[in-house]
Amino acid sequence: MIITGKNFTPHRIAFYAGIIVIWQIISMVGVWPDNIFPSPYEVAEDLAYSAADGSLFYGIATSMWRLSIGLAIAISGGVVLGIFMARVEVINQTVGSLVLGLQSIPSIAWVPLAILWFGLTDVGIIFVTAIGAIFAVTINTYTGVKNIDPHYIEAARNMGAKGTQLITAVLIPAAFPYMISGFKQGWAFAWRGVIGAELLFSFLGLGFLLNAGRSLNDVSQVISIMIVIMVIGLVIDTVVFKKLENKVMSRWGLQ
Amino acid sequence: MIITGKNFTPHRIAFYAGIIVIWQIISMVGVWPDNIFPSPYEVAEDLAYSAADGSLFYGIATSMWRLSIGLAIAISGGVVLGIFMARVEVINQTVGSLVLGLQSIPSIAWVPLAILWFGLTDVGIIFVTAIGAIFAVTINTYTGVKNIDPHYIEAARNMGAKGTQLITAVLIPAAFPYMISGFKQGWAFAWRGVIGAELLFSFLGLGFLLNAGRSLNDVSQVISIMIVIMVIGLVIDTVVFKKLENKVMSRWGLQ
Amino acid sequence: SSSDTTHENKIRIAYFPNIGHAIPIVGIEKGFFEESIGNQTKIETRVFDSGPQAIESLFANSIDLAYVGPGPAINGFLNSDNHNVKILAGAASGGASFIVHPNSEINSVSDFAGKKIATPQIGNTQDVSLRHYLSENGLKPAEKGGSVTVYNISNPDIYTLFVKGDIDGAWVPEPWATILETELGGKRLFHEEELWPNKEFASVLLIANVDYVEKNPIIIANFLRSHYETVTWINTNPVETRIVFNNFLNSYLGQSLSDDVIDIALSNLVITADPKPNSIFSFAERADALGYLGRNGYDLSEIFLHFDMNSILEEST
Amino acid sequence: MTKLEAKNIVKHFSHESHKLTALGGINLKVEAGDFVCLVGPSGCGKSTFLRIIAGLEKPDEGQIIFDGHPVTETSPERIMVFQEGALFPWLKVQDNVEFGLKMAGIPKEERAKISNRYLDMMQLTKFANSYTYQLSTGMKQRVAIARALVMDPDVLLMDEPFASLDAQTRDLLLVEMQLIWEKTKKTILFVTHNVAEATVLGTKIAVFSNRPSIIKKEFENNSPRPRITEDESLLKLQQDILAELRPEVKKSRE
Amino acid sequence: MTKLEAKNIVKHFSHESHKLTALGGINLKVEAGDFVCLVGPSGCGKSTFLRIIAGLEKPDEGQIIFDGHPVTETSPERIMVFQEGALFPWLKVQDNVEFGLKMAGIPKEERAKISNRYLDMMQLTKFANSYTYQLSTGMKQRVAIARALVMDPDVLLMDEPFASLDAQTRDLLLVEMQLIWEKTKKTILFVTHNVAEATVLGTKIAVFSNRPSIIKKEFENNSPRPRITEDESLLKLQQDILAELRPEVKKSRE
Ligand SMILES: Nc1ncnc2c1ncn2[C@@H]1O[C@H](COP(=O)(O)OP(=O)(O)OP(=O)(O)O)[C@@H](O)[C@H]1O
Ligand SMILES: Nc1ncnc2c1ncn2[C@@H]1O[C@H](COP(=O)(O)OP(=O)(O)OP(=O)(O)O)[C@@H](O)[C@H]1O
Ligand SMILES: [Mg+2]
Ligand SMILES: [Mg+2]
Repeated sequence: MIITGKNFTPHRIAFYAGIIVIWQIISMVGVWPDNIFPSPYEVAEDLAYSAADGSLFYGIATSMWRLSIGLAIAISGGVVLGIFMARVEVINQTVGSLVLGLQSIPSIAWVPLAILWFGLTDVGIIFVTAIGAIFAVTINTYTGVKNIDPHYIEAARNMGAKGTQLITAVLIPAAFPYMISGFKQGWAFAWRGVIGAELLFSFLGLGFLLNAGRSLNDVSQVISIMIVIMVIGLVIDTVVFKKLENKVMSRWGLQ
Repeated sequence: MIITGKNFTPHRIAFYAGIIVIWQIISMVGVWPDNIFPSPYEVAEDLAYSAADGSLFYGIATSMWRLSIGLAIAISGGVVLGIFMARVEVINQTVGSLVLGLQSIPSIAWVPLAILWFGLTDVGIIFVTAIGAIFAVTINTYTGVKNIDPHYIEAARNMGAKGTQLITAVLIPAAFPYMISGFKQGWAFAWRGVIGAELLFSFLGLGFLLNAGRSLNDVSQVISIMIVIMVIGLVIDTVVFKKLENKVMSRWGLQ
Repeated sequence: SSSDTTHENKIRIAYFPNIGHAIPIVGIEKGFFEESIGNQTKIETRVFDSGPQAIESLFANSIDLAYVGPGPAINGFLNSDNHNVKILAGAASGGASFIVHPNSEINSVSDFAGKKIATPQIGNTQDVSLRHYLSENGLKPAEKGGSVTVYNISNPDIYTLFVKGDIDGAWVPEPWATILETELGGKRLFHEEELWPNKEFASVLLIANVDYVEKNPIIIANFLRSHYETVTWINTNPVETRIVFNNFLNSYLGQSLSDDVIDIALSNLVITADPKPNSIFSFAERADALGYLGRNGYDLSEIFLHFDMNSILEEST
Repeated sequence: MTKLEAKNIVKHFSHESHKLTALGGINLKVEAGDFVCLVGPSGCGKSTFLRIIAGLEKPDEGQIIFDGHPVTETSPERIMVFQEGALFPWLKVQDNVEFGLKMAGIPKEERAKISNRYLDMMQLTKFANSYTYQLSTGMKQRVAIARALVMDPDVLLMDEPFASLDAQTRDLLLVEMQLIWEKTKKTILFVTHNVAEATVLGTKIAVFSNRPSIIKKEFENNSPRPRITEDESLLKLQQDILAELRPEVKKSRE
Repeated sequence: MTKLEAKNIVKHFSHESHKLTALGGINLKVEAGDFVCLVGPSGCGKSTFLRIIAGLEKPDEGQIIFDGHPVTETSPERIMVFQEGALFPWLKVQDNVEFGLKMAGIPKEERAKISNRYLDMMQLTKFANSYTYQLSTGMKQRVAIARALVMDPDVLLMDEPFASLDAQTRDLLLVEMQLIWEKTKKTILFVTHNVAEATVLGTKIAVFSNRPSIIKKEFENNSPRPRITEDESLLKLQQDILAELRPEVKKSRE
């Protein structure tokens, strides 16, 4: 993972440094008591501690691998479903509407069913993760495909593109700028789903660490894990999605 | 709320009827015991029961009003932020990246902070709701604005559009097809956020009813509330978002 | 925070919809608290289902009193600013059991190796007891490289796992222990109190925001008086207690438990205002040994709020 | 042999404030190997007519008979050069040109051989690796023409393909088009607003009336080839065509 | 009075496989009230040059002096008719035409009065309430022209505005353009690939060379107005211009 200088611009560094400084000042001024608003120093200490005993890295690794599988399922399923929803009205009316409905259900409500169907296994967590992410991918793919300039599709069909060819050679590349946005959101929601599921299943991973912090009313541990979650989210966004987005945008002449 | 015949096509009806039939068959075959996998009949009975005593409608009303406020905040904040992220790279690098990071945090992790900051109030629930939804709106607005044909912006600027005018007369309408998709997702995530928050705050609303069912292991109540949540999601999608989408799409000649 | 107006004429109490919380449930439902406090003071109640949430609410100044287990009570005391959260009284003792799944071969602690066991929440009373029990018997949980897999998962989810047969046993509070036993054929391996000296340990405590207590001594004194009186009432009216409890469940959750379950559950615990201090101190030692009380040592010498109810009541009359 | 026949093609469109009949019953017979140029006032329905022949739009009445069968869907037998290009922005110029060949499963090297020939003809070799947003309007139009020509279809439907080209480039392509047509004896329908261009290319020139449009008149054009824009011999025909056209445009003013 | 001066404008672009210098040092002086027509081979940089004057693109070297000040950004003083329309698909035709007026804060009724005049001129009155996808290509081009004309700018930059129009409609608009120019004494820069059109409209015709392009030659054109395409008196000038152009297109073939 190479983090180029471009990704961590002076602005960004200054911004985050500023947040930490303000945070430190607020905690020093003592607007809120320490137990509900720990200082950055305390949080950093907590972080160092869980890094030192390895539990942090083990938690990250566990969460990441669950996420990868859940996200892979969400992306492939979401792209296929999104395309079919956009192109086949019957699917839009039926399965599509169901996905949408399912999406309104908080992951927490899925947990009993996930336990019922998959038991206390990684599969259950992956299920909750995938279900949390698939909708964003589906709906962005759907929107992307629906908004393709109809002339592209006409031209392609006129030149003999059909079925799968039409999908892979036209629909996907034409909708790609929006699909990226779906992947990005899918990633964020999957990340969120995996943590949420781990928290409820209380079964290893970062979510488990978060739950432990909460159960013990240890706010600085809670915040330190939240920061880890955020930082991982940001790094992935910067090194994966921003790059992809910039590449596609410059091809389309949008930059 | 007028539900036109067009929205409830034979296909859709057949699809959902099919699901209910399959469900009934599974529950009759007895793969899972009744207490963890109730039949549709039991669920319907439960639904009728909570409708009869009014608790269902009170729950719906409570959740809906929290949702409206949370969603309004998420939409207005998300649109503004998304536009600025797309047009001002510094904001994208700083606040934008923060929103993205915040988005990876599951709502469940926000609850302790929401309680600490806002107490056991509607404000806390609305906070969790808005934070759950804002990202989808932001990122879709961002993508929509980034993907505007640059000629539109050039032409508008050439004709004297500047600042707010440029935003309201060009950026928003040009990005609108994608913003709808953001609103739609924002709605789903807000809906999910409000239920999740109610569930955790244990404080009126549909989420509370869900939790009540869960606390007593009354799976049929859990499922009946999940269905209510889904149905409301579907109805709103059909009567609000589908209509809006169709209107915009037909204006742009995409249908 | 936003929700507090003047406390003068208001007391905000939190408790759980569990049988161990019979005191506040009966006290509210039968109007005992209201009667004792008088109509100048409004009682507001919040029903939670987890200790940490109650503590957060105390911290956020959203409630004044809470009925919680010793785990949250200790964490609340240690983590609060200036030890602003303290124990005011006991509310129940006992009332947790180890239930074995009907298909599992667990007959004694020697069979625990390689098994999957659930407790409701990290750091809560049952969790600390289980982990302590394991280590006393030379066993370690899986995450520490041991052979016993411990799941921390909510009571309703434990029920589902029991139905599915995915776990071998669970250390749960009442009424879940009785539900698993009577509805799902679980086997009660032991009552937790059997493992404690004098066969007693605090399982529900009344904790308070110290600032509130200091500002409203009379309200608190009156409240405490009816807390004690309610204990007596419950212990002399078990059948009526069951009815009150079920009515409460019905109005709050829209559902109730069978009379049998409540009767058995109630008989498995002791409603008492005695906080059993020794059990709290040894509980803290166990929690600390598990790393639950932070890295900097702990000091519980101030955890009990000394509140002279009688002299205040005398003064006020 | 009749390659293509339009039988009483009618097409309505609805607008916000009114309905509009674009095509009011078009009848046209195209023999195999015909080079038919279509001229008519702006907005009369020329593009719509080509789209219907291509199978991209359904007529409200009438039908297109192609090789004896009614046209029901689009097909690479009738390749269209769109008036507004419709190039794929996600593909490089060369990949745009090769798109149809790829769909037909032609192997990479062969595709490259074919596309290079047409890129060269369109003076785009240097831009083979560019993306479409990097091209000028005229260059895009040439890519669109190349993309159609590589398909070597039975029938070519060209919708004002030279509109954005300068006179000189256009003259070069007029020569190329005639060569291609003579060599391959393709059937071509070619929409243009340039009457001179129509007379240089066409074996037949069909004049559209104003909306609801019909084909008002067809002209045969048997001048010897190769023809060029400056040919004096075409002047008379051009005058005749313009005389047919002028009242149509006037009518649309009223 | 010099309205506009291009001083040694150079513009490079980078492509996937090579760099390209579109403009190799353009020098051009435009007096107030000039009607300058720009002609040149496809892809030589005419659109790029107009975009630079409009302030939509920055030159790599040189600068545009407008009313004595260097151009740093775009402004409604120099209104551009884009070669590819750039109409707003979310607005009806009339709202598209009124866009700039609305930005300038002109009240609704007045906007309507102005836009109706130009919609009529462009024969689009019937389509005022249509959306742009409902228009033919030529109709869209006319909307784009109307949208620019309503702005009544100091300088009009028109990039092949008549490219998609049939000869008759074009003739009508050639007359209108001359009338507008004579009445308002606007300064106009007009790109076209139609040499006859250039000689009908222009007081001055500038011929672009092939890339990297410079202005190879400027022609003065003082024939009496109104001029029409068929004017015999313009033929000589047209021949001269074509003679300048021909080698440029040939060069680009090499
Ligand atoms: N954004 C861009 N990126 C890369 N190259 C570009 C870009 N815009 C223009 N060019 C190149 O600059 C050259 C000039 O383009 P321009 O559009 O100005 O030509 P033009 O004279 O208007 O041609 P036409 O008559 O075909 O419209 C072309 O070779 C084109 O490839
Ligand atoms: N999708 C559509 N919806 C509504 N009206 C349409 C649509 N497509 C075309 N029309 C109308 O049909 C008529 C003919 O359009 P068409 O594009 O075929 O004209 P054309 O002859 O190609 O014109 P041009 O020379 O300007 O390209 C026009 O009046 C146009 O407004
Ligand atoms: Mg057309
Ligand atoms: Mg150009």
